[in-house]
Amino acid sequence: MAKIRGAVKVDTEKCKGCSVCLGACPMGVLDLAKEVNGKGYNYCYMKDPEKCIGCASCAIVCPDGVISVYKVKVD
Amino acid sequence: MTEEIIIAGFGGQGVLSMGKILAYSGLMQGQEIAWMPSYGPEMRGGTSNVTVIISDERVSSPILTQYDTVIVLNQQSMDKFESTVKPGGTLIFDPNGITKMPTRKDINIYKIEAAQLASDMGNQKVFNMIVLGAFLKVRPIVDNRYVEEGLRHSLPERAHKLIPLNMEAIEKGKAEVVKM
Amino acid sequence: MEKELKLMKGNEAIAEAAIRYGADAYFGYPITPQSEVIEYFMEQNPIERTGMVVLQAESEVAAINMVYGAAACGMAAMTSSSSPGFSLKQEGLSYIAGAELPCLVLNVVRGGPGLGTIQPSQSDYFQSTKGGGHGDYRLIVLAPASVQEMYDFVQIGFDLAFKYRNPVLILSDGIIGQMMEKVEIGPQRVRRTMDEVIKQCPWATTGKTANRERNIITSLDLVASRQEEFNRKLVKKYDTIREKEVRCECINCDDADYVFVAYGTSSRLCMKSMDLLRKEGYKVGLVRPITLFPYPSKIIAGLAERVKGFLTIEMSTGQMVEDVMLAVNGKRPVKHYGRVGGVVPTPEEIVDAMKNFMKGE
Amino acid sequence: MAELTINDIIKEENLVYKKTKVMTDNVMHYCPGCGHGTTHRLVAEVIEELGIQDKTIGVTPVGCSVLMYNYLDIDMQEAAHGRAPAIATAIKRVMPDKFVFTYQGDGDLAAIGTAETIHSCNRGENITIIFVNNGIYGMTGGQMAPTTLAGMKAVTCPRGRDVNTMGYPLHITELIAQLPNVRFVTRQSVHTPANVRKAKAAIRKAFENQKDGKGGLSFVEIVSNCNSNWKMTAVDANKWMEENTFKEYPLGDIKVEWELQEGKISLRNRKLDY
Repeated sequence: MAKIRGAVKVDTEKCKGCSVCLGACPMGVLDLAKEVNGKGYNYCYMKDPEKCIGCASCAIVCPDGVISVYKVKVD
Repeated sequence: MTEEIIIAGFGGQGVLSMGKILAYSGLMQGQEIAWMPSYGPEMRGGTSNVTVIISDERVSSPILTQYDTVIVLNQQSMDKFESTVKPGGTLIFDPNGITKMPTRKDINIYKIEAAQLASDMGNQKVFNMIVLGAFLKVRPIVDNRYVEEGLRHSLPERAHKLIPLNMEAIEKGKAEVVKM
Repeated sequence: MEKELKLMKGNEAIAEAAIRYGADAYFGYPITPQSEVIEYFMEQNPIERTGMVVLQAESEVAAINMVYGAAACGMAAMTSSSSPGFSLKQEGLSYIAGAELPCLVLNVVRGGPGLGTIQPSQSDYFQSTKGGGHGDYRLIVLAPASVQEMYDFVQIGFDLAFKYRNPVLILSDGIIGQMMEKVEIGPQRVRRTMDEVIKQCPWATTGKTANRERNIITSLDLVASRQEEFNRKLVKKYDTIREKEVRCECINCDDADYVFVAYGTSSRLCMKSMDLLRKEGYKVGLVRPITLFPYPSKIIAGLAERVKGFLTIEMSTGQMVEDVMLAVNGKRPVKHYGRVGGVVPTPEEIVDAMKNFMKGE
Repeated sequence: MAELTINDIIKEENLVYKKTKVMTDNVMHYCPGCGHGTTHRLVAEVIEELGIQDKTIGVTPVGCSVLMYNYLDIDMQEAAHGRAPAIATAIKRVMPDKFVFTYQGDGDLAAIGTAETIHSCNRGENITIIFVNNGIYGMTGGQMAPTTLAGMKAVTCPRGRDVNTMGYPLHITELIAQLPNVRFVTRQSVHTPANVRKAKAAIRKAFENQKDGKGGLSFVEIVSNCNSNWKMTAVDANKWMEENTFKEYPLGDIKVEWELQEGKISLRNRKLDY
């Protein structure tokens, strides 16, 4: 059965760590990093990348448009 | 030549349009013109006056205190403007509604029974043209053909059929004006 | 082509001139004594005649902001009002000056302050020539003294507005607006096509095409140093305008001992007074500033070298007189005579004022 | 089969979503989690999808979104406070083939600019108004807005909004929906993926209403948060908004194709609501 694998790329320097994407993700993939970016924000990252389905929910609620989404079908 | 005129009466007597026709006639004759109305909040029935200046030269002040010719069409205007006629100048009035006759001796005074004549002609609207005729008889500063052209330019297209009637009224005024 | 002559009110002449100039838009709100401007436009239906947009706005505030919007698209846009309404437009004018947009504004001045009166006045001189709204800016101010000039200044005004990307004000009054005079009407000019607008105004918000960066019309810069730089740029522009755009008429000044300084309606009154005085043998001249900003200071300073004194005649308590004093710089006596609140001085009382001035009273 | 690495997935050919090119690369000045950024992006995405970047003129307000022109790669004008609809009116009138929109906050649109809002709507200017309602003045530091909820605290109503002296939360959206020339009125939010999708569809419709020649004004209210001035985290502010603001300002279409939607506008009696 074909399986969907997704991944997101976060522009960490522009991320403001607002966490809205965290709650938007149906799979609980995302979390805030312990580290901070140049602006002092704990930026978002994929804590559990295996679970990502590339649904883009995180990206479309991101107020700063810092998330790009990729998706592949795996046989 | 410069003729400084004020026409004063009630709103609705055709004071402004008479001034406008006179001004347009002067324009057609190639002269410099100023037409300055009094303006105020009243729409109808209030006093209304208009200054018309017809000149060979650039017109200076449109606001004057003395006039070559004063045309008054009610008692209020008589009270206000009799004193503003330049010595040797002209005062024209319609005795209809005038309770105190003019008293100055140093000016030429004419009367025109315009309201009565208009009524005789069966058209109250030509009242102001009869007055204009009286003025043009006394102060022939504009040639008749320019008056007709003036009418053509100041009346809207739909009223052009009334030009002969207006010219007739002007002739009536010329014929009936009386020196006091 | 034979010249077309018409008798028109100043308020009508300005509207006809805008249509014939090929203006793109007029936005207005009725107020006495200038309501004939919008009435004439509506009667003429310029959208049919030339494609010009005319709209009665919900307020003077909305009207001037509509002008902002159209001007920012590179359009030749105008509005008109009378003193209380002109005060309401000050916010918009400040933004227009700050965004460096071209536009034409007419103020048919009436007596103030507040609701004041509907009769003619010249008491908006300070407001018109010193900025009017907030911030350091100037309008180019043209002062017509006849209905013909109301007509002619539309073209001059729009041309200056586009040349300098600056709002231009025609400062008139109730007399010039309401009076009918002979007007020589120019030919109908064709409105610019969109391509011509874009060529003339590459800065305008006409839609960001692939071949250029986006255009932003704003008066905001939160970086103080850049805003200061912008203010300096404006000052340079105003200096160029002062250098190049002064317009002034001097009548009988060559042999004059004393001169009137008056603009607009007051200059017309002074012409009559000057004639009366000359008939009595007084050598009196008249300086008529046509541009109030830029002010003809150099011309007045030059006259101060040889005339004995300056009497300004204004329908105000004395506003332009301050600019005459600055130009004369203490060399000669400068005095003011005026009537206010909608009262127009008579030529005779101006004669008396000059006689008193000449006597040193 | 070898296990896929992240780098295997993050490849150009696998891209399914990224920020639209109609947005610039400038970092937005908004606070973390502010709905302005999302709403800006939805407007930009609609412009890209409709292929109207070269035909769109935007008008920005005074308030937090005053600098919107830094973020959208289109021609824009910055308006005086409240005057955006007047400016948009003129733009559309002189260039009827352009797509014109205003983007305004609650203070700009529903307080200082009420006259311009009402009258541009009443004339049925064929423009789009995007109205972001977060119930507070953000940029000036959290003062009461016309849409501030009853009892809600702001720095100019520190004891909470008293409806008897400060008025009730203004429903300008319902007011303008009743004007005959207004074509489309809707209230949406952008705080969840599902709401974002609906809001985007609404904005798209509001822009499409400028190209079919039928005219009419389209009005999209976005109920949003102001977590900084509400003194909450972004996530908490969104939750508070769901629990409180949506009760006062329920989401959904209010008017579609000149038809008022049933039950969307009801008379509101003094005091009975609170």
